Amino acid sequence: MNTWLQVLTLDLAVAAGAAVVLILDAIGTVSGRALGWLTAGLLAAVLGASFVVDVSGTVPHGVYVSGDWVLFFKRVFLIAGMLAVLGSIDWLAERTPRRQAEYYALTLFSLTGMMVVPGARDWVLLLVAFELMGIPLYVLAAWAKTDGQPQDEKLGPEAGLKLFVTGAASSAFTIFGLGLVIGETGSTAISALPAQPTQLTFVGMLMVIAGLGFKLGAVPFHMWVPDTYQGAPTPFVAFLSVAPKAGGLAALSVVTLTGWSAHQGLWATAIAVIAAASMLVGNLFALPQTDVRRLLGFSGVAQIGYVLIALGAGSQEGVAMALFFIATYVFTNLGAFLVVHAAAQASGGHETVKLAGLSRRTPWLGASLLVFLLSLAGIPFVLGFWAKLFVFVAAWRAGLSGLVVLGVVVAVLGLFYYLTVARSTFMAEGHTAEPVRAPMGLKVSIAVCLAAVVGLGLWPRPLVDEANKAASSFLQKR
Amino acid sequence: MNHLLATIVAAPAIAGAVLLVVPSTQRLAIRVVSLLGALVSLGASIQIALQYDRATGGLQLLETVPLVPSLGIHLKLAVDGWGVALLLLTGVIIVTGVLASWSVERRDKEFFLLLLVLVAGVFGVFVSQDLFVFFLFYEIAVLPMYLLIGIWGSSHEVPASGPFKFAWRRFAVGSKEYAAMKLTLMLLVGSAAILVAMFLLWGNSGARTFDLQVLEATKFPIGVQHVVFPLVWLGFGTLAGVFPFHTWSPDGHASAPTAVSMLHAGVLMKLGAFGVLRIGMVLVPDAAAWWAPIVGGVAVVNVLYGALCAASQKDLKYIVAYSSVSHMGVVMLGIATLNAAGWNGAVYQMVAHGIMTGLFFALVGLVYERAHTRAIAKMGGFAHVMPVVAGFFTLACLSSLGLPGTAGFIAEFMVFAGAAKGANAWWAVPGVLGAFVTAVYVLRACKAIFWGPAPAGEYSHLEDVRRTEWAAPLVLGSLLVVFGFWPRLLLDFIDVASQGYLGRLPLVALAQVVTP
Amino acid sequence: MTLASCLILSAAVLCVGIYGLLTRKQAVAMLLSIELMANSANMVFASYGHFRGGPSAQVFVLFALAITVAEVAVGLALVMLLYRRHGDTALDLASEARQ
Amino acid sequence: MTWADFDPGFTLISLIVVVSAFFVVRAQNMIHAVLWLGLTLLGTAAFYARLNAPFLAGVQVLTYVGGIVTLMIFGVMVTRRHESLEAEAATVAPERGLIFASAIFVMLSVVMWRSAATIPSPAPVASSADLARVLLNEYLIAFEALSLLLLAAIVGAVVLARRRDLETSPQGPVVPQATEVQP
Amino acid sequence: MSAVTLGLIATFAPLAAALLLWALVPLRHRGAPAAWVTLLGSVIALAASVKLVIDRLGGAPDVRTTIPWIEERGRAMAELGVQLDGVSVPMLVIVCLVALCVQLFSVAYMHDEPPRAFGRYFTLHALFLFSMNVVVVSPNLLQLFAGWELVGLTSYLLIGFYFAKPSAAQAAVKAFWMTKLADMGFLFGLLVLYVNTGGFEWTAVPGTAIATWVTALLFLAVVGKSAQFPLHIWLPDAMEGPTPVSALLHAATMVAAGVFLVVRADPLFAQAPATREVMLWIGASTAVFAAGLALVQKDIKKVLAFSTCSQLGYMVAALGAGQAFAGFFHLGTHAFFKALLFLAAGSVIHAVHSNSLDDMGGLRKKLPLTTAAFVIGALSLAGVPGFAGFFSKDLVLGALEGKASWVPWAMLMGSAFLTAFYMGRVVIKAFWGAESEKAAHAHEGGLAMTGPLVALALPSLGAGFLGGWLATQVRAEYHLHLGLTPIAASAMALLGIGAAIMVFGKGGQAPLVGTLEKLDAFSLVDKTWAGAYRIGLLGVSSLAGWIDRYLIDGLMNFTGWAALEGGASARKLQTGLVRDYAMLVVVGVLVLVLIGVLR
Repeated sequence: MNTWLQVLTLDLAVAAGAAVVLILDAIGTVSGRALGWLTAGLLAAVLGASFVVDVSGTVPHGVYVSGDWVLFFKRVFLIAGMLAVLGSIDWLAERTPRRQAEYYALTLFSLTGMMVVPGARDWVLLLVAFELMGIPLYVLAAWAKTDGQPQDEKLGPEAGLKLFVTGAASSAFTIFGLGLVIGETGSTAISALPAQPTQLTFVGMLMVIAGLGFKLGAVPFHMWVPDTYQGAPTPFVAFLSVAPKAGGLAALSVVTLTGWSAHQGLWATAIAVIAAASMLVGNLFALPQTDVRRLLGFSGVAQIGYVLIALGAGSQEGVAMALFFIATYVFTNLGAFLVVHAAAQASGGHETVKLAGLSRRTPWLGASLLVFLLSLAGIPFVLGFWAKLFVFVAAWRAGLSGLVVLGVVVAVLGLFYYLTVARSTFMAEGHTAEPVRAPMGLKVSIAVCLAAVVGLGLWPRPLVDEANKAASSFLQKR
Repeated sequence: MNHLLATIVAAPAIAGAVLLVVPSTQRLAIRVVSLLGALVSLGASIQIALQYDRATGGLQLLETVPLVPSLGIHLKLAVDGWGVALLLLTGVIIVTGVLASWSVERRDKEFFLLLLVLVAGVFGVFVSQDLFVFFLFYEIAVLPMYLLIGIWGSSHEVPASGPFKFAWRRFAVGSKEYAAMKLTLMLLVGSAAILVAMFLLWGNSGARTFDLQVLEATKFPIGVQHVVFPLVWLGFGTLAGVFPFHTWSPDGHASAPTAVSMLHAGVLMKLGAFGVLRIGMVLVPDAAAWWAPIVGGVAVVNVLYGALCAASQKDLKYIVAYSSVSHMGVVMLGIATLNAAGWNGAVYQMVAHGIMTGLFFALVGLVYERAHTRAIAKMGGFAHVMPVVAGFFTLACLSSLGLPGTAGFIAEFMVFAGAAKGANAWWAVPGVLGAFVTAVYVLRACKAIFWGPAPAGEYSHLEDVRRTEWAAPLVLGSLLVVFGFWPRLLLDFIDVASQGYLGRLPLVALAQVVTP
Repeated sequence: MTLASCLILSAAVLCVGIYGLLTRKQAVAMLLSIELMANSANMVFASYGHFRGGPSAQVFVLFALAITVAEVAVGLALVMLLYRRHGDTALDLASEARQ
Repeated sequence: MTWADFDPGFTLISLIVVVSAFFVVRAQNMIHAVLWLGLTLLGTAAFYARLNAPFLAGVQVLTYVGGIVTLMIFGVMVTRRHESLEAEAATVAPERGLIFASAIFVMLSVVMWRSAATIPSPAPVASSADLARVLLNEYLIAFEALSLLLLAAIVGAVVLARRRDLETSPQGPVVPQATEVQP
Repeated sequence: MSAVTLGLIATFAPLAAALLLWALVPLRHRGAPAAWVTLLGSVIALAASVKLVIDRLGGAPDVRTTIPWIEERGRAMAELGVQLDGVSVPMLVIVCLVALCVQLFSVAYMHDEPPRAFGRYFTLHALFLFSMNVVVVSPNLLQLFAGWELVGLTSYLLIGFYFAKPSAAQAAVKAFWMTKLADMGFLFGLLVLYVNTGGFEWTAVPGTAIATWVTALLFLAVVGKSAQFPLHIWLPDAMEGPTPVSALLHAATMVAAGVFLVVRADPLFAQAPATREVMLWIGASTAVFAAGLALVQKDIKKVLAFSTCSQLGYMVAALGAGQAFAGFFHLGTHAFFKALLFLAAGSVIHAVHSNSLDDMGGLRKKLPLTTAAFVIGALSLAGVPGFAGFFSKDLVLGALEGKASWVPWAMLMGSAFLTAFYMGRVVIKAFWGAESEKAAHAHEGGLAMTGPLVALALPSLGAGFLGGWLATQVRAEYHLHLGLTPIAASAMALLGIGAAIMVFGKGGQAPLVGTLEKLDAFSLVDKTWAGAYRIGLLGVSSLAGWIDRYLIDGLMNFTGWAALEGGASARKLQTGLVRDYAMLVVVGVLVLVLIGVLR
């Protein structure tokens, strides 16, 4: 049995990293781009350590349970964080050179919170970790005080504020709901549940789910998504659009499947409603978008709908497939945002039309974007297809055929707008044939995403196995 | 166990991968690599035809690799008689298609790459014996079309009119982007239907497997069958141009570049019909028998309506495109007859139409490339300057109208005979009428383009067929005649497969067939 | 004083907060509303702590208080940022991003 | 529930809390609104005390009334535009707020009444020592995480609120540029 | 060599020639060598078929060999093969002989053409002979159909030989469409036969009802191919093709294929008296109708074309009367003399470079041989006793004796008079009278032209005496007898000639010419078909095209439009106002709480 320090090694390392970054910046030892590389290196090292250090175990009082489940998520977070940091380095160094350390530190703080979430088995720890994940995001969303065009200048604070207001309101509801749940059960253990839960318990539970829905960007808590994506720095959005969603998924899984699995009828209904609404609204609203970030935002809303289908299945397979989905989503969406970022830096805007001719300017970037879009659309032989497929299979097996059919149908809408972007990238002639010169960090980051999407798309087995392992460990130890 | 089937699928894919590393300035190398990939596939398909034991029939050359065993997905490759015929068709079309696109200049590397990917998908569909892999390959075959049309296609004007005029502004109707988007979306709506049907089959198979043979052995509840069949029919049927889901086809084919039209009308549309036959008819035979009258009724509409629409077109490519709609109606009609003559005819028509329409599009492409117009009204007397094109075009026209001695006749005749023998003998009447209307419009087009006084002005120096351009007319034209005179070359394969699968149909359906 | 009455009191405060959230135009006022909502949640904990016993509920209030403080701090910073960009704190100003 | 159950203290606290909360969201002057909030929070502290949670009451007074209200006043002062103080605090679409708020209130209170009305007698209350013990045992990790949370919040708030945050690179001020591409 | 081998040689020698020419482009483009290849093919075919005749005279039996062609469930659904019997062998000789003559004639006639066109011409000729022989030797109706269509194809290509001329192009397409329209009948007939008997044999006995259906449908094809009223309109237009083509295809062989079909399928037709009744009437009326139109044509080829229609009417009437042999015999003699007439006409046209009778006159001095050939053909056509046409026409008329109250008989008698009358007109206008301007420089063509004339003149004179042999071949009764019909027919022929000399010898006009001309100019039948095509087919197709583009595709566009508009209007919900976003959060909570409450 490991001590709790050992169990939390990775999390502590990341938290310490945040402190180190701040200190190094303060004493001026390391600054500028080097901080970014340092952070990325740190995350890479922690990621590497996750394969070496044995962190499995349970903390005294059972507030934290570590195992394959937690490891899966931690790795996802670390990868997302690392790629996002890599993608941010040059943007930060050029746009906000005096606030670089804080950016990395806040990212690391948020990551620490995320990494704690999946293992938390106590409401208090879960809440604190969840908020630790969330609060830095408010700040980071408002980071772009002066980004690019003058009209975008006001979007920075707006992005942060919108995220903050919906977030704070949601967390107020969450805490209120938690009050009811904890009060009724008399314990802060998530798995604790009275033998005969009162209706109040259920209501509280649903309020908690509402709060988690906000972080996932699920309908109807999704309204911040497009606006924040538009206003926040794109490399950060790449992070925001994937990692906290994985965190939300982890939290939602923990909340629903430990102790509450007996009351699946309750939360599964809620999740099904949210999932259906998300798929429908996300796809429909994405149709008329002209800004790629907003478009990807709504598409993300829709994607979360698909994840929720799997979770709504409530089975081990469903959880595994949700994990698989979210992992693929990390690579895909992160990659897509980073390519958009690179292109927008070169062409001065994030509108779809500004992507015109990207594939001619820099073929590999155009091709990557296409691959990411196809993956998002769920086209065979790229990763996203397997994700959608597995999710559908799991849901179908669990009897959610209606949701599957809905998902299949609205996916066609999705195809339309993904193809619209692809059309702009590939078919439209751009104003210039000048190649898009992506900085090193961005290149590495996009390349990793591309390799993952294509590689795992051709051979998804390893990831499937990992997801299955994680899900089974989770459900056994819940 | 040899790996012929794996070879045939992998060859284009590998050639595509090689293309990735060929610098785009090496234009000849790009073409040669593509051609090699295509040739290997063609060679493999011929070798498959030689190795396939026609006396035994059934699935042969089996190869299996587990892909996702937990879901019952295996990469199971094998080929039946139908598959052999269609593999040959695909091999021929891709080789000629590559040669016909020798002159593509803009972004040629990507073009050939996508073409090869597409064709790998097509091959994959014909040899997959796992429903899931079947579907995967199907998607691969369908998707590159979007870029192929969207980038290398051509646009034209379609005046806004009619009750839905207001919707015109949203879409640049007639533009290549519009065509590409419409095609992709409609086909993927179809795919969505197929996906649902696939799940239904998988979920109800008991064994939770996608293995086609296991699924064949499963007796699905009739309720499930009645949901699956229409989904399969309309899902795959969209690609086969089933009325009223055919409207992607005229715009798509008209906008697509030559080789893409060749492949799409020549091979891809067959995937749709093949899907209806192989999945719909074979896996859910009871519902198929029940639905057959509807399928046939719609097919009849296709035949006649497609022909009439073609007769009203003024754009050469549209004529050919609508003729595809009409001819695919013949295929669907054959499928709906539920007897050997009809099924043989249907598959034979797939091949015949594939070759014929490939030839058509190759020639239309040649004409378009030189004359820079597809408006029939602007052409005339081209036979004086391009006699070879004129000759082969006439040949394609003749096959199209089902003249004996061409492959088209054999196919259409078998289908009509099957229809006449089947439960709804009247299907043959509109079928034959459609063939007559075809005679009217193809010959009119042929006359308008090639006959008449020698062209003056800009058209007086149009070049005839040159170098690699010879391949498509020569190969495809000869095949049309060879298969017209000696149908057994293919029928031996097709018939043995039809015999095997026909036994699965419920006796009620068979009893309706008049046996002489 | 019963548990139900305490809870209903909390619910009332929550709903007054909701009302403020939905009707206030001013960013700081909205923060105040959120504050009310957060406070109502703490009241629920305290009520249960009283009626059901055990330290958990009270501990939770402490955590919730700290979280609220953190949120308010960030929120106020954001409001100030808004003010600096727009010269005003009317929330409706932050509606540039939509399409 | 009978008159015997009537609890004047609780009733008074409730009235104070609800009425002052109402003024928080209705007050036309932002300073007044913040002050009303202070009253609400004080009322809440009284509520805690009434619920035998003196420690909580203390913390409430210290952090909320002392901390948050001060912070809020500070915020209002910093961001206020003197000429339009009244108009800024105006409310919009009150009927919408009323409908949603009351809908939630009705539903919650119905459920609360149904589920919790039967619980009459208070259970023994935990002491401050108990609180301290669990805080450093079961909730140790959460406690540590909380410290990180606060640190993050402080860093974030400082970064955001830093005035005259001139964005300069070592070479000088950065002009927003359309492209970072070197030709 | 076995009979089958000979039959195959006769069939495939021309195909080999055609393929050779098709594949060896330089050879074809050289021109003259192409002609020799084709001629070689035809000579081989003719030799083989003559050998067959000789074998048959030596008592060789009928042979029939087939191989599977199309298969179904492991069985042959359709077969290909060769059937050599009393019908096919004589027909083979006729076809090969006429074809060879015509090809030989063409070598001279077409020598002005550029080499490429010349080569193409002979390639098509070779292809034609192959197709026709496929028809002749076919052992079943399906193969016959295949050959039938191929013949139609060659006809189409040869009519359109001068494709630069819009009228020729139009005529070619028209011919194809009309025959194709009629051929649908053939196809339906085949299908009905197949469904009811499981095969395509003309020996099948499907019962009267089915047989009537089948034969009626087959007859539809005959009407088209053999240019019977009302589908005859393509034949006059087909004269746009080179004259030797008219001689071969549109007089001697291809158009006669319809008659050949009925002769072949006689066992089936015998089971369908109703069909025969119809044939009788259609044949008789076509004979009269076309003869009337022949009277007023100014184009020498069109006279002959309508005359062909008319004579085919005779044959069809005879078949309708149940005398297949009579029709067949007339087919044989007609093939010779009509080919002769056309070639002679070609010789004239070649000499004066005009088709119009008005440009001719007094040619007998310039073109003595041609004149002789033409007169022989004309007399034979008119049915003057002793000439080949007399015997066969007599047989046809005899077959009609007493049928349908003698009315068809009377019609054909009248038509016989007309025939003699209009042929007299042509002969007088072209060869007698004053020499026209264009005739001044006329001269006979070379041996290649005159040779075939002689070769065809001989059978035109004497083929009538082969009737007895032919009858034994098809096991029909044939005796010459002196009775009402032969006397009346001879009288009609002589009267017609006399009347022609009386009227036209002085440069007069025939009675009723005005009416007929008006009728011809008006050409009601032609206009009706044109109207049906324009309004019926093109109208409906335009409508279909419009529906497809603007209704069906419009509906698809509308669907897309609706989705996009839906998205665009939904987008207005995204107000950008934080308050509204918060409200949605509240709504979400409300919905979820409601789920809890309702539980």
